Amino acid sequence: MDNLYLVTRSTFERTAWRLALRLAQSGDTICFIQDAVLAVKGPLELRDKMAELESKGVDLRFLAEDLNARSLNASREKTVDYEGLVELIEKASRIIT
Amino acid sequence: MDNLYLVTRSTFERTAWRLALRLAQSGDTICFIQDAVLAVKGPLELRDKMAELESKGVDLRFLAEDLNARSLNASREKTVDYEGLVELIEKASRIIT
Amino acid sequence: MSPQKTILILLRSCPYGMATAAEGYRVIIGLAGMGLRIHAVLLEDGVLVALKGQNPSGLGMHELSQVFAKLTEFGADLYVHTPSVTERGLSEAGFIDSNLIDDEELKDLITSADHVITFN
Amino acid sequence: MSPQKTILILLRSCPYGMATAAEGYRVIIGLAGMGLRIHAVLLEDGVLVALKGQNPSGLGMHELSQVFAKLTEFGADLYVHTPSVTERGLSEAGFIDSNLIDDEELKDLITSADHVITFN
Amino acid sequence: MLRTGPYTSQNADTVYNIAKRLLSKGHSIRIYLYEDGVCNVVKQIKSPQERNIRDMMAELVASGVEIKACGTCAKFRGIRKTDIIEGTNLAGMAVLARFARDCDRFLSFGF
Amino acid sequence: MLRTGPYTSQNADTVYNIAKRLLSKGHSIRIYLYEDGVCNVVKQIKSPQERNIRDMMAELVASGVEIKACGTCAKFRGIRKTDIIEGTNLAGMAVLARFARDCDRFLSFGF
Repeated sequence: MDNLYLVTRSTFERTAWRLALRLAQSGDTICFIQDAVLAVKGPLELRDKMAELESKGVDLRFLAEDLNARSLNASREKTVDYEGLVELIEKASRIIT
Repeated sequence: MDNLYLVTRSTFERTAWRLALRLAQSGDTICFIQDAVLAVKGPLELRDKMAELESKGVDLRFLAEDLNARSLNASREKTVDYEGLVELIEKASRIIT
Repeated sequence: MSPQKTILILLRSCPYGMATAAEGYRVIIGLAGMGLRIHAVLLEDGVLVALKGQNPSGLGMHELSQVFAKLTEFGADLYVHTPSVTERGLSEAGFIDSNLIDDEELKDLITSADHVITFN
Repeated sequence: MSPQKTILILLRSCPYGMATAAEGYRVIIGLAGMGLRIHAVLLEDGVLVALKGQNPSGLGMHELSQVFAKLTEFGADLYVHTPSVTERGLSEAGFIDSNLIDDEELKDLITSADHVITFN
Repeated sequence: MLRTGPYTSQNADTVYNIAKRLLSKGHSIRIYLYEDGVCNVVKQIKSPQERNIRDMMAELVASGVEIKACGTCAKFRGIRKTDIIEGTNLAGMAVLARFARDCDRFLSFGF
Repeated sequence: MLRTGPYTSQNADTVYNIAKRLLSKGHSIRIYLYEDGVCNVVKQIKSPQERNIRDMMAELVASGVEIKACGTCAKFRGIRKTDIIEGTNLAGMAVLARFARDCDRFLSFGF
């Protein structure tokens, strides 16, 4: 894996997620943590872009502990727990928040 | 004047301005202060809505000291300094941030 | 003694990422306990506070939907802004008991309040 | 001693509303002064830092564009992300001297960096 | 009500600038410091070559502004009653309720 | 690098949770506290009925994590070197530079 993008703030209240989606390339991973796990719900523009990025080979992940806290869920294969997040950090060349 | 809406955060980085524009009615004032003075530059969706609100009788204002700090400017009649902001506060029935 | 005032509290933040929802709760019950009339509105990301099934044990934090569900016991009224719910692809069915309001009803709550306190 | 590392610093915030730009500056010159190779990129609202004519005296704060203009004296390279400039309806003409970069050049800067430090 | 701390956010400056103008027009002002807001009145703040937020708050107190800081918020941030400037106190929700009951306009500054 | 304070934001918790797992896999960890981040290691933090962020940071220190807090940021927030927990120190940019030079991965948590 090349770069790991960590998005932390609500995808509805902030626009910080746009940078990750703008820069991520094939081989990169975007992991949504904290309030950014709201990304499973949108906004619509984000959901469209997520589908597009996945087809280009960008991996999308959501932190399980933060999803559970907020009563949200993602498909099993896109969910990582803290152990999985730490593996993403180990594998990444660099981390961009 | 009825309600005074104060928007403080960047209109590009946050979406908090949407609430003020959604709720403001004829007679209300929306004043953009701090980083929210970026509203003079957009985003486009905000600029469209601002024009629409003005035609409905909502007053829009930008704080001079915060514009000057950031090298931005608004038309003279839409600019208020701290003295003007304090007058808006005095005249308002209630203030919503 | 001055007549009872009505305070509208707008809670606009997603729980847990910031302490805003938890700290807003303290103000709601604190002011309600002191005899002020409190209307608490969950809107924008704040509607997440009302979603049942939250489990923040993995974060070492306290669950919030259950404490908000008991707001009425403290004399505060709880409202959820339905447009915010819909915009987030959620359904009121999974929410704790509350009064559902739209934009017009929210405007009425604002107009009937003496003060508006925002937690964002 | 380990070979010189390259640090990419992304500054994403509007000046003055938060201390982020000013605090980012301290890290840029601090790390550059300690011999690290620093690429500092102003992007998103961070491009406002590079706008000439700022006058924060009414806020009691220090002007930032002039201190950022002197970054090269500390050995740091300054870049401005032009798509962010355009999106904000600004023009590079009013900006302090800097290297203008687009998305592809920004991606290259990321790839060539050992670490990325974000100020947002 | 001010919910953010010194320097990190411009809110404390905005509150100061508004309060000064309101004072000069004869209004009386109360400030309730909540969450990080309690950090604005910490005695030990030192700000070489910068505006001093503690002094700005002290100036408001000297002008008759009543400033109270949430005691619980202070505790969670390691601030004791001896750590805050003279003329201010730690206080609970009863004081915020009094402020809300007595005032004509209520402004809240958060994140 | 952690730029936010305790309780207000989840960042300190995220840092703690990631650090614990990295430690158990044998990694060595350094944390630089910047801006409000310095408030996470204030000795006097008391958090009845809540997780104690100071204790979480102390636990990391006891596990061998090197935690340094920006001295200038501390000064602007009224925090003295005697106010922070044992095993941590106030430090300048030279230490952040050493951390950045020595580490394999750098994570920054801000606003």
